[in-house]
Amino acid sequence: ETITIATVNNSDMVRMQKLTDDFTTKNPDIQLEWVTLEENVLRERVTTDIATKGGQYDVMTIGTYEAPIWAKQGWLLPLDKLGADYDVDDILPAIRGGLSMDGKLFAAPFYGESSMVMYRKDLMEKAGLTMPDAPTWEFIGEAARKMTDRSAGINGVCLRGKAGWGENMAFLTAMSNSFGARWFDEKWMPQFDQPEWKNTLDTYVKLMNDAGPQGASSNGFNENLALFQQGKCGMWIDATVAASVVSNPKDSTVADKVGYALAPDTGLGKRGNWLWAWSLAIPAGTQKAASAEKFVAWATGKGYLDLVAAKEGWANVPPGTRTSLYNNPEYQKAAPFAKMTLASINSADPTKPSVKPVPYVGVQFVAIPEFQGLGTTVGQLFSAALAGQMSVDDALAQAQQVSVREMTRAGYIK
Amino acid sequence: MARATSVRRTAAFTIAAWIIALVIFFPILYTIITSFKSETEAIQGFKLIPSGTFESYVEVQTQKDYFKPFMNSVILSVGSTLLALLISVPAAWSMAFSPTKKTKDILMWMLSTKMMPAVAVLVPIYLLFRDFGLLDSRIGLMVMLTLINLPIVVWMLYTYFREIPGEILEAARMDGASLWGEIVYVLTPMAVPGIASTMLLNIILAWNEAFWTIRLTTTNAAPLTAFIASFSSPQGLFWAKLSAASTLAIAPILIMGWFSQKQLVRGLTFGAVK
Amino acid sequence: MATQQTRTLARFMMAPSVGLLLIWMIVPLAMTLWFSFQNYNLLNPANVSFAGLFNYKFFYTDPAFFQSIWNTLVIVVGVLFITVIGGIAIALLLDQPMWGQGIVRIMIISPFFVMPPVAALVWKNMIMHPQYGVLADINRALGLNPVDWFGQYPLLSIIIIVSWQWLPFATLILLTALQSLDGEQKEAAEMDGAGFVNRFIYLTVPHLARSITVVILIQTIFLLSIYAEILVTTNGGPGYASTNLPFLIYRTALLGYDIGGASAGGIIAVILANIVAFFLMRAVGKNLDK
Amino acid sequence: MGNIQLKNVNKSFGNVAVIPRIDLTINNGEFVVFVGPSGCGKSTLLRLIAGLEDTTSGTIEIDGRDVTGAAPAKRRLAMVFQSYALYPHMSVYKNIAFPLKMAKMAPAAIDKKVQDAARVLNLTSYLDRRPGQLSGGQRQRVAIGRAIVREPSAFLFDEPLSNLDAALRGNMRLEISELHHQLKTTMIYVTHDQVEAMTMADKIVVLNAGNIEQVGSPMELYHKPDNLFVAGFIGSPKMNLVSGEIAKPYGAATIGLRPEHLTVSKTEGKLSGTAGVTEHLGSDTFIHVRTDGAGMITVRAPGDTDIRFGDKVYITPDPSRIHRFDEKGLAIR
Amino acid sequence: MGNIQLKNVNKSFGNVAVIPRIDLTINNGEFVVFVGPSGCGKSTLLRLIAGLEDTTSGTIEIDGRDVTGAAPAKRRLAMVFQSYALYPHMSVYKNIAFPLKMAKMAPAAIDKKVQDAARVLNLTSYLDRRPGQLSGGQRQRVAIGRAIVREPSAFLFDEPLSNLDAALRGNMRLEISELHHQLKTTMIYVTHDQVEAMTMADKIVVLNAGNIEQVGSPMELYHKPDNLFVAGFIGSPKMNLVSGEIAKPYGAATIGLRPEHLTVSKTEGKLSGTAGVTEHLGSDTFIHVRTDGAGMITVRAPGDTDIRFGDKVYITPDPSRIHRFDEKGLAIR
Ligand SMILES: Nc1ncnc2c1ncn2[C@@H]1O[C@H](COP(=O)(O)OP(=O)(O)OP(=O)(O)O)[C@@H](O)[C@H]1O
Ligand SMILES: Nc1ncnc2c1ncn2[C@@H]1O[C@H](COP(=O)(O)OP(=O)(O)OP(=O)(O)O)[C@@H](O)[C@H]1O
Ligand SMILES: [Mg+2]
Ligand SMILES: [Mg+2]
Repeated sequence: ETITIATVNNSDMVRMQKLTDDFTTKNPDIQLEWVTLEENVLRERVTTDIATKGGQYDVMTIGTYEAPIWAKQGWLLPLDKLGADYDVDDILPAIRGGLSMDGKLFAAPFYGESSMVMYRKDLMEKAGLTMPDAPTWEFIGEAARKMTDRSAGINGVCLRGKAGWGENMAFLTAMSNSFGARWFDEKWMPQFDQPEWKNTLDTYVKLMNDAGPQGASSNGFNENLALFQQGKCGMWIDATVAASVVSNPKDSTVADKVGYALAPDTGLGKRGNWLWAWSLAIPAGTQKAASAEKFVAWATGKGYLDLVAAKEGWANVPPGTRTSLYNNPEYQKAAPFAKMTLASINSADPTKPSVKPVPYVGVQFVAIPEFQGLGTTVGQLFSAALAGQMSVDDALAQAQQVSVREMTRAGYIK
Repeated sequence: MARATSVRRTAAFTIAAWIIALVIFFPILYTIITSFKSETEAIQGFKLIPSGTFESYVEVQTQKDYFKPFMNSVILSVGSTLLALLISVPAAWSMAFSPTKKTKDILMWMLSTKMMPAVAVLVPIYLLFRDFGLLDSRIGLMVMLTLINLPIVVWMLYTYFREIPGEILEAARMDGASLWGEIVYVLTPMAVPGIASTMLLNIILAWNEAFWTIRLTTTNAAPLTAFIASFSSPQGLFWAKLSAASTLAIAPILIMGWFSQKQLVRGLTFGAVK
Repeated sequence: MATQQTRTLARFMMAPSVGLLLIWMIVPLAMTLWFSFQNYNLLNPANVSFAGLFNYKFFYTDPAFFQSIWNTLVIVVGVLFITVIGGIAIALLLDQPMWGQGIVRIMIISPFFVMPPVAALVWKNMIMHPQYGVLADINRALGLNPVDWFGQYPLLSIIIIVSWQWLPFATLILLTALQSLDGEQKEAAEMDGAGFVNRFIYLTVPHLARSITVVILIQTIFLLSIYAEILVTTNGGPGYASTNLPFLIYRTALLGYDIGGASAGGIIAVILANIVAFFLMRAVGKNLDK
Repeated sequence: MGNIQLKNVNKSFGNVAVIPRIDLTINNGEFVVFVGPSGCGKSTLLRLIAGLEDTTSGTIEIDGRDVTGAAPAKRRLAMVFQSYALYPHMSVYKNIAFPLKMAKMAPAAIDKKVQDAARVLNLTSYLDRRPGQLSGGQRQRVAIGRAIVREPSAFLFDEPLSNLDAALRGNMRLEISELHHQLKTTMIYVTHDQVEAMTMADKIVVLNAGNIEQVGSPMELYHKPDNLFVAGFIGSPKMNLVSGEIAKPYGAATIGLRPEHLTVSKTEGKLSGTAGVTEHLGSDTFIHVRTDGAGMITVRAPGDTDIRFGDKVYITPDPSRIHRFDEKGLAIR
Repeated sequence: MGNIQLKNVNKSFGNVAVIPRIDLTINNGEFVVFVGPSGCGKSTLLRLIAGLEDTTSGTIEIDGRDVTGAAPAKRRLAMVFQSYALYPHMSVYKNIAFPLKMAKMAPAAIDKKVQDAARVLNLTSYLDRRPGQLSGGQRQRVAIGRAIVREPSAFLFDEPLSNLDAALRGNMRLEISELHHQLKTTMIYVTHDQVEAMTMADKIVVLNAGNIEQVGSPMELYHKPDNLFVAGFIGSPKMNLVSGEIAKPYGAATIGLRPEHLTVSKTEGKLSGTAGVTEHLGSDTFIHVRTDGAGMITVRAPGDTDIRFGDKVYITPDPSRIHRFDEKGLAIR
């Protein structure tokens, strides 16, 4: 029996593909077919397929955004036969919460991430500052401006600017949480006309103008990663998984100079970090559920972590899913960022992302079908504010307008 | 114009042309250069001489098999092209040799079938493919690519056929050739340069079609466009790998194009030859 | 060439292409039309209902709508302008005697062989990026500030990338047309005392009219549906500065999964394309008859 | 066999009647030449016979069989096109073999026929070449070879020699005549060349605006043109046509005088005039004389004439060879 | 003025010397015709003079000025191309006006010149048409019109009439001769047509493989060909060349007998033979006689000859018009 698996093309997933011999020797009657695509295309591809019941895949890689929506539609099979040794309770509670509905797990996390501050210890020292473990936005702003030395090609801070719900809006939504802002109030009324959002966006735009890299409005995760690795950023607030790359001397010119801190806050009780997990789920339409579930159990189980550790070293183990991993001293030794990663993940709560109450689930997104389109539109507006083609006020006003329009149409606003 | 032009003139043109050609070719050249760099080298600013490592290629191959999507690309582009030729040669034949007042309108209408943005019909098409069991099938995709490129093929063949003297076809008719004999033994072989260049153009278009080939396939029918889609923007450094993958994806068509460059130039006249 | 028999046969021979294209046009068009009157979100398939003209109204009132149409046209006109003018210039150059003509020609047509998403990625990351793009390196070497292409000139950047992809097509067609220009006509003009510029204006341009028309018609059809390049580079931003109609539809269809709205957008795009084609045919169509 | 009959044939393009109404009988074995000014419908007529165009009305019979609606391939005719219409992608051998292949003849039989034809046409050593590698005259012969292998009931030639230069044209003319003597097959030949029409035809059909002006042997047409049109069209240089006072005494509205039937003298003659341009061909001299009262008249004088531009000259026609026409342009006999 | 001198001109394409070495003087006002077999270098020579090709070595002078390196536009020559090379997208008016416009002449002056030229060439009613809407002869005249408005110091014509049919060709021949009489400008004219060469030229240059075989007036070439090549090339039908035993008594290796200088009889004559194909032109009859001992000989007989295919005939040459050549093919005088 051949099962078809749709995966995203990041390094952990790719590594898994290389290690499947382990699975196929244990399950000689199951063959694996891989469809590897980049994130956006993958999402489009699997969503079309599952929504039209195309039945092309037996296992799909989905994120914490899709999981609750799809589960609610009944498109996913509950994962209740993962085996005795799977140890569901070992999964980090924040992650598990985002992937479950009514207490049933609908997607098994392959790796999880939050966001945090990665910074250059040498530059921080040069600026005469010390990074606290839990910095405030105020500190970040001050540090960034002090570190900036444009003639030497050093930007104080690199942040996402490229329009897109998973690009700048992931970052800005998480950031806004720490400023006390929210996307919607309890009646699904958009909140871009509130001072919290203005505060968020003002801070962001000013900071980037003063201390950000040129062309920031088209920088996404990858562009910033490259900048940071070349030593062009003093600080970078982004996904925790990046830590393993920037600290790897093979890939990074600054590997030995990177320090980590929690994402900043403003003292309101929420930090500006997100929560994401790439997870494996089984579409309800598959004919090969049993084999698929076997595979999911193998890929997300504890045994897989040991397998990677044995073959590629502890530093390459997919992070962010299991408590046991963070308790493993070998892992702690191999991954200096482990502690900070765990703290970041634990500090995010998808069900209560912001200071004020919200009607939705999701830290850096809103888990409703309309969010991708709306998020991207708002992202376009905010990137215009960053590029200086629009004022912050205009961007917010227009964002409010399109959000109201969209939510009214979708029937949230009665 | 067989006048010997002065060496200086030729030199000036040569220099100008080379500069322009290099500028235009530079992005491709740089991609190829980058594919021979290591990942860190790739992001370290402008550097024309790579360290000459093949590690990206090795990594690309271990990450994803190149051969199968390559074969799919070949099958899809060549297959859809042959299919398109099969149905458009007769059509172009009748438009070129038996034109009516409506011929121009039909040509324009054919082109207009390409006006619907692909994204708008993804779901309808996906539903159709699902219902006919064509998802991830080479046949389905081949038919699709055929239909997408058919208007262009008809246009090119039509303009090309118009340059063939009708008398030769009449001669065949007088010689007792049936319609089939006329097309197979006379028209097609005579139009070989035009058909060849149409084929080339169509193969290029089919090879590069990156919307449907990704959305309607999973594994069996996935061509190189899908191969490329698995290397663009993953998390982590990917420039060199992407360059290597891109080089692999465009190399076959580039090499084919280079070898057939003369054909392309000769055939793509669109009826401009007297 | 015109007995009743051959005419009948001719209709018969055209049937497969016309028939297939008709099906290929009508079936998706009909489905799209049908969906455009439905409230249909792909992620909420339970709630499908008749929407009347609401989808059209919603699409039409999108804040980005008018700008997207404008951008669509700007991209089409901009790319056509660059590729036709550039194509003529390069074709003229390539038509001159030179050393290594074959290699030069190969290099110039190469961009046509590159898949659009790859081309966009390469341009975005390796050429135009203000930090590590080659253009930025050049700027810095000249002591200038690197240009933030996608932030400051998003539409222009996209036009440049798309033009780069289509320039070879225009060049190829115009070059072949140029080579078919009667040598004796050129010589006659030369003997009549026409210099290079006059020969170009009075002889070359009129001769190229037909090929230019073909370039314009075919490219327009392709350019009206450009979106992959935008998706990869600017994602339609900043603001709506680089959102064109296909991108707007993409956002509706594949991000919002609003099939009804996207269908309405598709129908609007078809109408717009037809309007453009109509004016194009009136403006340049007569060149085809020559 | 090759008996071709056109009955009441009419051909219109749209509402232009290119051929208003034609009746014509061509007998088996005849060499018939169609002549007429450009655009008069010669090619159209040939194509109607070949079946490449439909008749608008009327019937065409070949050997008594009505073929009006039959496809070209069914008529057993062979055609040599003005442009030769050789298949450029096939060798000479394949070109000649093509109609036989279409007739599904056995390869051995095909080979024999092609070799025979090649021998007759002196093409044996070129069989492997492509048409593009042949000279004009050789191409011409290939086109003829392709026509003769089929043993058709009639050949149709549409200005087959018009693309050749003078020397080659002379040779080919002889070859085709020779061929007709050998095969004795009906041939219909379109030309606008005087010499070809006169030397090759058994019967010339003079067409004008889609109508037949006269049908007859070359000498009939030369000596007894039915009307002014034929008189002016047959013969080179053209017959001089004089009307008015000078024609009256002959009881005609117009008289026709062929240049070769006029004698010119510096001293005396019927008509006086001044020599205009004199064209020396060596063998002959054509003198264009501006006569007093009869307009320009061309005279053919011997090659060694001593008349020069501007000389006062006198012209005398051969009285037995004066052609007379009435007001309607019809010959008075 | 239009004095053209070629000194020591050599032209090679690659290492093929198309024109090995030529010296030629063309005087002001002369009408010079280049003739020679296809591929002998006529067009090349014309294009060298026009400046459309570079000489490999040697100099070209026009009116004493060395123009070897000058651009075509600087030579004040006008050329009529074999293909006419009209500008297809311009009206007749614009075609003719083009050289004047290029010379930045005032519009009023241009108009006058174009109208004048159109009147001369009978093109007035076609001025608004495009070349594609004209007949062959009209196109030809436009090409000539475009050449004459410039008042060049010399005209170059490259086979200007080769695309026309016989009738039109005859008319145009006269028109060009007429034009030369009027303008008295130097004209250089390439043709492969006997009649054109003989009737139009003041001076004929016979070329063979890039070499000049003979230069002279038409009558000189006709009556006194320098060698076998010229003898065979000038005259139509071709001179009969007989070598061997029959030539001996005349003290020559080869003798040349023009068809028009032979008389044929059924009863008696110098050479006996059998009549082969006879070509009746009305005005003349060409009889191809298979002689006993002298091969095929063509004879021109009157139009009303009674000799038929297969008759036994006798041929007698005019003794005063026998051309004699030595072993090298040079004329014996
Ligand atoms: N397909 C057509 N449609 C309309 N008119 C046509 C068509 N074919 C020919 N004609 C017209 O019919 C007339 C006769 O044409 P045809 O070709 O038979 O002349 P022709 O005698 O062969 O002349 P030529 O000596 O120039 O070849 C011409 O006036 C031509 O314009
Ligand atoms: N550009 C060229 N390159 C090489 N050879 C050439 C070129 N142009 C002409 N020739 C050769 O030079 C010779 C003379 O050519 P040219 O055109 O002058 O002949 P021509 O006397 O005009 O013949 P025709 O009567 O057929 O027009 C020919 O053998 C031809 O093949
Ligand atoms: Mg004709
Ligand atoms: Mg020539």
